[in-house]
Amino acid sequence: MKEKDFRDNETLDLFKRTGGNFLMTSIDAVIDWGRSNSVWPLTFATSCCGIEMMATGASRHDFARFGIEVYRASPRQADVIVVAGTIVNKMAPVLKRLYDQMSEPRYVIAMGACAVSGGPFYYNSYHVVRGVDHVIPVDVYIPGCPPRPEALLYGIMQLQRKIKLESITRPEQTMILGKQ
Amino acid sequence: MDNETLKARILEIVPEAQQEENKQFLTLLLPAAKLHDLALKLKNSPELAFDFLFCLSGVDYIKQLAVVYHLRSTQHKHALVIKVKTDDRVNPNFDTVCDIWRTAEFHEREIYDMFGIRFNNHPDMRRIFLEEDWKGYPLRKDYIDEVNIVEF
Amino acid sequence: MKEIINLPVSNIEEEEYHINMGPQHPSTHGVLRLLVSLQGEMVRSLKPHCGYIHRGIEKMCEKDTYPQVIHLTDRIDYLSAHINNHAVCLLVEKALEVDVPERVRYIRTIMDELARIQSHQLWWSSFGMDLGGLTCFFYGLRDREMILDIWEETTGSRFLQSYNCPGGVMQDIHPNFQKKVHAFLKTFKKKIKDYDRILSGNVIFENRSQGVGILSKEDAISYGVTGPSGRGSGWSCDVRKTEPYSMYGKVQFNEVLRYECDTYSRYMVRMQEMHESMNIIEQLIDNIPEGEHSAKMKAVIKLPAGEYFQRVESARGELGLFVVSDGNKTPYRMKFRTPSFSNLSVLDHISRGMKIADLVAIGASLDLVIPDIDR
Amino acid sequence: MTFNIYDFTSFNRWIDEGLNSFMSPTWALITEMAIIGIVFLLFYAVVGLFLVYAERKVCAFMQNRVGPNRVGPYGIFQTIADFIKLLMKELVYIKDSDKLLFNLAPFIVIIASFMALSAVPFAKGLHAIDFDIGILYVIAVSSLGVVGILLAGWSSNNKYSLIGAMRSGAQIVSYELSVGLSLLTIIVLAGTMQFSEIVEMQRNGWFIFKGHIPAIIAFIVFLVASTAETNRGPFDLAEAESELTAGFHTEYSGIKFAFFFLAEYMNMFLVASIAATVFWGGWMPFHVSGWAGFNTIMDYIPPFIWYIGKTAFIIWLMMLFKWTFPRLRIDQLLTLEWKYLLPINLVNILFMAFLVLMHWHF
Repeated sequence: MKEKDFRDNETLDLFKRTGGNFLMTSIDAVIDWGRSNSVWPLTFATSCCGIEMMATGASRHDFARFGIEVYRASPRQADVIVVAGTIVNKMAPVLKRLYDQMSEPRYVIAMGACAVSGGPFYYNSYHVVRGVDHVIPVDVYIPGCPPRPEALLYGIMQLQRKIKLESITRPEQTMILGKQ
Repeated sequence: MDNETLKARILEIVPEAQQEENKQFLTLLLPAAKLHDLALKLKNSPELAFDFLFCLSGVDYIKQLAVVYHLRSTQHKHALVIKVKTDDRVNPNFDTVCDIWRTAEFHEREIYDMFGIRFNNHPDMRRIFLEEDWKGYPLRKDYIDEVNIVEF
Repeated sequence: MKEIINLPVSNIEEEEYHINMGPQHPSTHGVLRLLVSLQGEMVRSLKPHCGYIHRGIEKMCEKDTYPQVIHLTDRIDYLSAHINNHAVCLLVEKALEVDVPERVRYIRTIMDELARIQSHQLWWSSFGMDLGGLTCFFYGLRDREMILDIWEETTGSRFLQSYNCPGGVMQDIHPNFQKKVHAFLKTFKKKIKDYDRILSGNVIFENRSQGVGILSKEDAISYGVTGPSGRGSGWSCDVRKTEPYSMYGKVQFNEVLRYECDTYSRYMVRMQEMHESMNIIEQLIDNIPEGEHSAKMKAVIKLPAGEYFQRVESARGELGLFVVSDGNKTPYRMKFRTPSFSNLSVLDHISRGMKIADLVAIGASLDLVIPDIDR
Repeated sequence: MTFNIYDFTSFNRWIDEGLNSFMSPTWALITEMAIIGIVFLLFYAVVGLFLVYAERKVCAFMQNRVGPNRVGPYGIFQTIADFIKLLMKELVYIKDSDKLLFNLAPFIVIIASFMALSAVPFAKGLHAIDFDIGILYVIAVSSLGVVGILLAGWSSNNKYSLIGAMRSGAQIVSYELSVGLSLLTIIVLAGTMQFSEIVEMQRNGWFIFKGHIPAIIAFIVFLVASTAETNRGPFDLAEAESELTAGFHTEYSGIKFAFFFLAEYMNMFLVASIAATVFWGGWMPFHVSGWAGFNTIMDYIPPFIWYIGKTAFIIWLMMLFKWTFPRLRIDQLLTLEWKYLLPINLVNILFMAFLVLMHWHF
């Protein structure tokens, strides 16, 4: 999806309606530029997708090009939690807590079929959370079992695009644009 | 030691043992009370020397609950399967063997977690995978969980 | 506060300091939780808490047919996915007494060894990272990509392929397969020297790992610590040697054994195993016989009633597969004896009295994969 | 002399006289202080941001990667984006933490590194304060940072933080000795603690050449000890990622975390510039006595470039250390200091004193 499609007519109407003070929009633009270009992920991986996440960070695919280099082990300092792998009932409270420990603004990427919907463990399993969105709000879903590193990179770029449309001076616009 | 001599040797120790049919291993069904004694002898007598418990699994035969011990001797390279069964589905229990083979400590906790079979004298008999307040034992055939399981 | 003041002095000294490593901790490689009792920096004892990724695969297997089970075994130990698939296929073929074509045996063995190499590469990467040498992480993953490329061409997926199926493999190997494997072997033989230069020969690394986490042979057997971790204690436990399957009985290779019993020896076993694996591949890659890539199997696979056991040597140790069949198309009970589960049980025993930094090194040297523990 | 083009003394005097001509001396002093403060803040920010960027590129180079390249040409605005993001990030307040100390700690860390910077001579006449005990001042002030780290670990009510802080305390108390003693070796040679004089004395040859063997030993010891003092790999035990998640700053978020992050890089810059000043002649160009033509050409290169070049080289060395070696264990770290570096240092000082006494230096 291209950025111009992402800003569909409805969004543009909204822009027109709410107008926008020049100073405020500039502040928004600067902050969004900073936030979107520096999305530090939390080192959080539960299973197979974690390996692909590591592969994305490694030499060939190189996350760092997008400024997503600094893996933080502490949730306080991370911006995005890439839920890479299955979340089970025992892990769900821990994940919720991790999410709560992160400082705003925080984003969630559900990576892989398990995090999106439970994936191969949807049926017949007694201990799997069917989709991480039962526990925490998700910004970007990346399908695949596991998704290729390219898919993760694309997901990250979608997240950056989403962050660029946020507004701290007009929070109501952000609400409409999808971040609940 | 080949299977025949092995069988004869074990029947010496536990005369009540019954052989079960299995192509791969010598499989013996034991009365639960004799399990710990036999296990000690299997580990410690030099000509048997079963020092490696390479699999320990619980099986639910609907009427009975069973625990299967796969044993091998790293020295003599012979293998043996021991099986114990109980009819008691409410409060099944066996003697622990984790003082003999340390690896049993975790495996027995797993069996307790999945089948609800308790092991006497086990140092730390708690659930290992599921939460402490989990209701029921998932690998039993009569386990019903309408909340968590989506049937295919 | 008052209680602490009122305690006798000796008790205050013995006061333990509990920390929780995990479930989200960089060095537990996933979601293992270790409850560590410390005295200063010294580990007094630790309790592993598992189950943070317990997905109930054994229960799911009871509802799935055998070909479906293969897809679940991929997700148990995702780093030796091929080897796990292999175990299921061997078990089914043994129970049905199917004779698989020679070509399949060759392909499976080569794939298994590639899986072992990439698993050890990833282990090496994370080992280096756990000790603080971040560059290792990138070296290992860089070279791993070559194997993933080879797989992708043949199987269509990067690393969870489910390439094996009962009776053979899903599809024939890609025409480029042999050429690419040769290229990989040639490159990796040079690169592995870099591995030795950056980590094995490093004086800091030697000091960090030698004499740390001593696991005697008796303990290794008693705790069931198999695979490279067990062989680092001098226990000859390689299933490829003791109970050869596929082509392992016919190729020449050494079982790597070391007798120092510490973290360093477990490290060295894996490093040498990569050489051995390359050696095995070299013997097989040019001799793959022509033929079918799969034996004729029935559409619905039903195992005769009975109990079956199959062992294979996965990258982490002995993977045992215990199946009780009642003659249906689904297993009645399927138990995975996973290597990491047993290897984890020894962690408490060997890390007592060590520093907290050593605990990280020991944990890394056991090469735990958490879904392999929890299933 | 051609050298005077780059002499900032007259420039400073010109500003001073200009300000004094239209305001009272007190106000002139205050204005000067404000100007110096602003210049230093800007310098601090620029150097800090650049170092973070440089570290990323160096580590990417070491690891066969590209490093940041999407934000601006070659990704040079990457750290600015990071900074904006950290500035706008929520500051989390920890329940049951010691609020005052928790908030104070990052400022102590950053102020310590900021204060130490003031004594560093960047070029002739281009330093804030020229103490006659400059080295002593720098050692004293730069080790204040550990107080901040200890406070951070203690007040955040987190066990990992506490372990990290305790490690850091033990580490800095030990390695401060080696840093001090290795600088003392050079003080024995120079006979002064004033930075401007130390630089001036290296006009005919840098101390590392003048003091030959003992100076080289002192330089290596200083490099190791100062790497440890700045909590950088392989001595980054205080924030050992794989053991203590993020060590003493686990609970810090947003700009307070950025302070720790920035202070680490500034400390690195600081020790590198001290090493450059004390051992490699600071802003002094490379001179070979007797080669007048060569010396003149060298003099054309501005002192500031010399200074930055030397500092950058030492920083680069420290980055290579970090990305090459695995981390030490705490007991090995202390063993290295107390059993190896300290005895070597003590003997080295004696050796240097003997050398100076016998006039064996150049």
